[in-house]
Amino acid sequence: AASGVAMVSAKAANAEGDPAIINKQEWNQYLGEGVDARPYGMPSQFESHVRRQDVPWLTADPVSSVNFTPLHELDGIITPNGLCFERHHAGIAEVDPAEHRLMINGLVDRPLVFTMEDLMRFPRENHVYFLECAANTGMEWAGAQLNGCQFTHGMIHNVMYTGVPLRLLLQEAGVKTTGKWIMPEGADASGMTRSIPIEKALDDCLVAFKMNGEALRPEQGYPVRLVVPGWEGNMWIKWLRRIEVGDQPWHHREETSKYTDLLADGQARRFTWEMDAKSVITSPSPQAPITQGPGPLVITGVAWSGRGTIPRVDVTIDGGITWQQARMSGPSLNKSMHRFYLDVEWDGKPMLLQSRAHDSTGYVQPTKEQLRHVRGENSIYHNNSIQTWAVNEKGEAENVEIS
Amino acid sequence: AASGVAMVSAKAANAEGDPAIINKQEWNQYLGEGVDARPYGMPSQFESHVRRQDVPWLTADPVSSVNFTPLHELDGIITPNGLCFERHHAGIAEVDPAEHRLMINGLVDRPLVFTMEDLMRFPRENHVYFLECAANTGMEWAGAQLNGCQFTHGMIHNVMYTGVPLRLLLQEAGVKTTGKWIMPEGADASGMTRSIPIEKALDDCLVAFKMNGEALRPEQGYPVRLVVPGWEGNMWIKWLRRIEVGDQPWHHREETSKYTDLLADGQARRFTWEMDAKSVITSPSPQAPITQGPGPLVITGVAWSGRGTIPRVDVTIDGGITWQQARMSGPSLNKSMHRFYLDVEWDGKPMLLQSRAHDSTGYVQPTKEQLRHVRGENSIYHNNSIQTWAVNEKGEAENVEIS
Amino acid sequence: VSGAPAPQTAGFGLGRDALPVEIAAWDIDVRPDGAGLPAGSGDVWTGEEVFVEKCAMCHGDFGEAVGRWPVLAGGHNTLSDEDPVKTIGSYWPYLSTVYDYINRAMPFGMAQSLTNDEVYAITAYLLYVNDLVDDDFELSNDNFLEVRLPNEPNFYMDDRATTEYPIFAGDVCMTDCKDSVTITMRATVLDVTPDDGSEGGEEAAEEEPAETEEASVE
Amino acid sequence: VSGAPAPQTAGFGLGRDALPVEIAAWDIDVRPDGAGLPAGSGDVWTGEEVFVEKCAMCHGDFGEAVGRWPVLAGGHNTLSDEDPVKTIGSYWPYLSTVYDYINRAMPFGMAQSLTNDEVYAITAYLLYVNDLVDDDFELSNDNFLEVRLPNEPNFYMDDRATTEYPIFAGDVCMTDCKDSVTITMRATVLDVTPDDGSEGGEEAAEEEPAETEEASVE
Ligand code: HEC
Ligand code: HEC
Ligand SMILES: [Ca+2]
Ligand SMILES: [Ca+2]
Ligand SMILES: [Ca+2]
Ligand SMILES: [Ca+2]
Ligand SMILES: [Ca+2]
Ligand SMILES: [Ca+2]
Ligand SMILES: [Co+2]
Ligand SMILES: [Co+2]
Repeated sequence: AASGVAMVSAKAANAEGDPAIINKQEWNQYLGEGVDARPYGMPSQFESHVRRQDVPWLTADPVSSVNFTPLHELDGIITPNGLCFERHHAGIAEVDPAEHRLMINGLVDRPLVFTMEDLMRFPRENHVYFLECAANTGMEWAGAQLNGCQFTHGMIHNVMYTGVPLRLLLQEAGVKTTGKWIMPEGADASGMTRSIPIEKALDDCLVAFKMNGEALRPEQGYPVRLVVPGWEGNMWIKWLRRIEVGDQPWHHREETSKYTDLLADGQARRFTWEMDAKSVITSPSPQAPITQGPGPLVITGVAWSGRGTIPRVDVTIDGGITWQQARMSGPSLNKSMHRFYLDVEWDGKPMLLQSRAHDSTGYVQPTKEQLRHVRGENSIYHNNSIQTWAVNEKGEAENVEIS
Repeated sequence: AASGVAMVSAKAANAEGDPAIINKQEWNQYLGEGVDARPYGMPSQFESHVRRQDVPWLTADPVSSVNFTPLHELDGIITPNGLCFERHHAGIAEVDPAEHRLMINGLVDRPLVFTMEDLMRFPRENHVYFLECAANTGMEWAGAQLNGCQFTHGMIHNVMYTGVPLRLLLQEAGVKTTGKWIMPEGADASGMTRSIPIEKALDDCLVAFKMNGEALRPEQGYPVRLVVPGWEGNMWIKWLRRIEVGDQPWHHREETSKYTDLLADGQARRFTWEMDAKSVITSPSPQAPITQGPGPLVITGVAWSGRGTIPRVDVTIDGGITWQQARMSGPSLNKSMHRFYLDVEWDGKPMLLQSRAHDSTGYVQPTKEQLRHVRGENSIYHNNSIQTWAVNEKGEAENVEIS
Repeated sequence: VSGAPAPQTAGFGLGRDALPVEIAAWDIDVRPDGAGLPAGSGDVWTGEEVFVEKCAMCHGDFGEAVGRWPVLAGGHNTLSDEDPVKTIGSYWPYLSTVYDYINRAMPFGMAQSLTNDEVYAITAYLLYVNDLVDDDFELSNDNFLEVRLPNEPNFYMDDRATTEYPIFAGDVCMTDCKDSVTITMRATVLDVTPDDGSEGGEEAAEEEPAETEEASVE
Repeated sequence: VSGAPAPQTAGFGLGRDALPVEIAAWDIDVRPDGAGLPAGSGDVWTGEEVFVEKCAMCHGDFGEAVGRWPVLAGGHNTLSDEDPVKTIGSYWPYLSTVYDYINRAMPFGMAQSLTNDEVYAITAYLLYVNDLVDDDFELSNDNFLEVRLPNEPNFYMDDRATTEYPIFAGDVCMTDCKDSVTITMRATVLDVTPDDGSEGGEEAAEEEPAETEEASVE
């Protein structure tokens, strides 16, 4: 092991010793900023590369576009608010909470208007849920394309929400027996709308005003958004200003032109709400290569399912010839991200890395091959297939497809 | 209920309707900023009052001082990184991770030096833990003093950490059988040190590099800090650069001059590491008055114990004549904050609010009276007594003591 | 000093009644069955005029799109092609969605600025450029339900529970699962990933990414 | 292509051996039993000279403190008073802590800039201003263990498990727990809370808060 130590150490010491130890650093001797300097703190200057990033060629304009969570730089299961990916259709609405209202109308006994203060007087709940855009990994249907899990899988975040069960607000207005659907609507300039069946609305949806403890961020719908656990992100209406109750769905633009799944035969699935079990290795990955050479290596990633928890993730380093069960770490919560690890000793040879999630319903994440067999290559949304990274001898990783 | 509705509504509509609804807002029509504008996001401009705040008269200089988490503005159990209270003894060390080393020396088979890259190759774990300063609520020993739970109870935060079990690092160096204590040391200009018994070091301590998913913040010890679950915050050495293993404790400044508990008879307890069960109502509270008048009211707060979970919190609104069991909400994790709620119908009369935590060992949070009876009024640290807020007819709350 | 448990069944008495004038201000949604359609009308020629003035700079005079802005016309019979073109004419199932969306969200940057008659006229014009009506067509709340879009029958309810879940379940192979593995496609060949320098992508755009539809990020 | 489960017992082979010169650079801690004390010495008069030059602007010429900076001397027999003064002389149990702390953390703003002899001399001076040695005293690694601080016997191990936990446990009262309640103290009377305007506290400082010891925020 003694020679191994020398090999794997990032910086071997010479006889005079490591200057980082022998020489005093500024921060060992001199005072830093005080407790009055940073009323709201930000990451270290040495972490400025950890940021949301957009892909300019994807859309005509950054104002109706998406950026991506830097999954390859994160660990655990919580996404910090500043790094939660953004997807908006008319830019970030900067809503003044004093001027914000939530209306409930349609098939209710009494149409109501709530202020933010009114909402804060209902009983609240706290839950950690992932939000994944249905288009996450959508650019990969036709083939391996974007080289980094931030881009292939970064339309997801995982947050603890505080909010009022939607059920309580609907009960307050009194849903008529004919009320079978709701249509939440946003206050931004896209006036975002979706149709949601009343069963889901009365089950686990939240009208949330806090994320990870503090107020929602403007990018995420401040002052109030809908939380639709396990269902595609577009339904989680941001800047929520109205909920209409109706007897039929609305078939609005985001559930017809968009967010319908075009199959190979030209037919299309609609109302594909649930997000199936999925996982991805976040490190090593194209943006997080192995820099330290052979020896101990932490393979890690995230897994989630819109239909429950993730009791198990399998990892292969040889492209699927052999699989090992990964170690799950951190709380296992319903419809939340899960973190997995596989601690290996890397021999320095090329690897083909994949992860495969099992959810609590018994569903197993499919291969791209399996999914394309059912859906073809034009489906855009709901690509939850197994991702492959090819790692070379230098530790560099690439997004590939394999046989 | 119809008249009640009119009474409790924040803004009753006049016949022409609420201008916030009738008139279009800017954000309903015009585009906001795009996905390229905010690589790292910040809270809404309307939330600028939610910030860490220091108490200038407490210390000679803000560089060795403390600021406080705005508990009254937070919900759920996660403290966002930008709002985690700060306590440092020589200011915020801005450590370059490339120049940072962790040394293990003393009673070990092989003294070792790790780079950050080395640490990232050990198996990792994820856990949510509260960190409370032993001095939290310390200014309240002699009597009700600071008017706001941010100041009375804000030396606490609750974060999901990712890190390497300290046990693995110590095993790597090989602790000699004579090794009974460790002394972690910080790289900042205070060279912070504490003595920790080897049993705790080998149990649940973590050498953590991530908080709430992203890199530690400089204020919290970037690039690496010690996590000492359930034990007083000062022991969670930030900017961790060295761990010495020894056969005896060091009795350094922060475990003699400070963080010892002076009792009424002039004797003092030392090594009072564990943080006992505690709770506080965060709203209503002096900084979070009731603004909406009588009617439904959410009473909420947080509770925690360094010795387990919090299965139960009781709340009184009449100063302890009658208690009700609060509703716990959110994951219940070992040595983590817990969130509780009591949803009441406020009649507009004055209230005396208190909360009382029970932990999983059967310990019940004591009154100030009970605690002073054992410890006197000079104990400074470890004041985990029941807090009282007096709420008047206008909904204003004040920090008081009661008979 | 008193307080009773909050009522859980009878409601909390929170919020206030929404006034009819307030509901009218916000309740603009339209459904396939015509629910929500306001009174009004507009013809193809008026629609063209408004469209050329307020929409064409992005969507093109005939809905063919400028640059990467959305295409609104054409694409018939491309849905099972390698690169389907999904437009109002080729893909959308219901005309009501056209009315509703333009009325709530367009023009981009000046939402909810059109009159009802303008929206009817633009909708008529978009039917026309999609070869679904003649140039003398006038659309109104009266004849709205008579217009059906051709692709309506090709949508069906999510059927993953029967078509996929039984396949994607069950025991998994853990060892000796394949004889060999080959790499069949590499992302770096395309080279469309933004640089770490953040401004990347220009070069990428030239490289013709495999999937450039705007829809791919919805 | 291969990879075995990581070894959990034999160690990971990570990190590298620390060199003696590196350990020497960082291993500066001192313990009550003298472990870690470097060779060196310094007398009271030298200590005064250094102290006045490098420390007195904050701690006062005789450790009495300037403004709100820490007091280093005095406070004898105040530990059971209403406002105890905790100093090296009145409270600290071990002299080694004085050496260790000054050596690692003082002067504030220029840590680890003192020579070993300077630290011995300052420590001797601080013993002197605390009336624990005469003015001709010289402290060195040889006689260090002979000096004991007076308050050492008054520290004992945390005993909450026996003195508190049995009391703070058991059944709790839920109804009719008291006959009446009175407010006995109000924070607003003191008025020492910073304003929401954030710069508050000046006014507060004048108000003499009940607990202004620097220690109160440690
Ligand atoms: C400045 C550019 C711009 C202008 C002007 C504009 N649009 Fe658009 N349009 C867009 C963008 C961008 C989208 C996609 C929005 C999104 O989904 O985020 C869009 C989407 C649409 C769609 C839906 C396309 C689909 O396939 O789902 C329709 C229909 C439409 N616009 C009609 C109009 C009409 C009618 C007008 C004028 C009254 C108009 N647009 C003016 C940029 C523009
Ligand atoms: C610029 C102001 C300043 C100067 C100069 C300074 N100190 Fe300090 N001293 C402090 C502060 C502030 C603290 C408390 C630090 C903390 O705990 O955060 C302190 C703490 C101490 C303590 C511990 C007090 C206690 O009760 O725990 C000792 C001993 C001490 N200083 C000695 C010295 C000596 C010796 C020097 C000179 C070599 C010196 N100081 C120079 C500001 C200063
Ligand atoms: Ca409607
Ligand atoms: Ca044209
Ligand atoms: Ca395609
Ligand atoms: Ca030592
Ligand atoms: Ca003086
Ligand atoms: Ca006192
Ligand atoms: Co879908
Ligand atoms: Co203690």
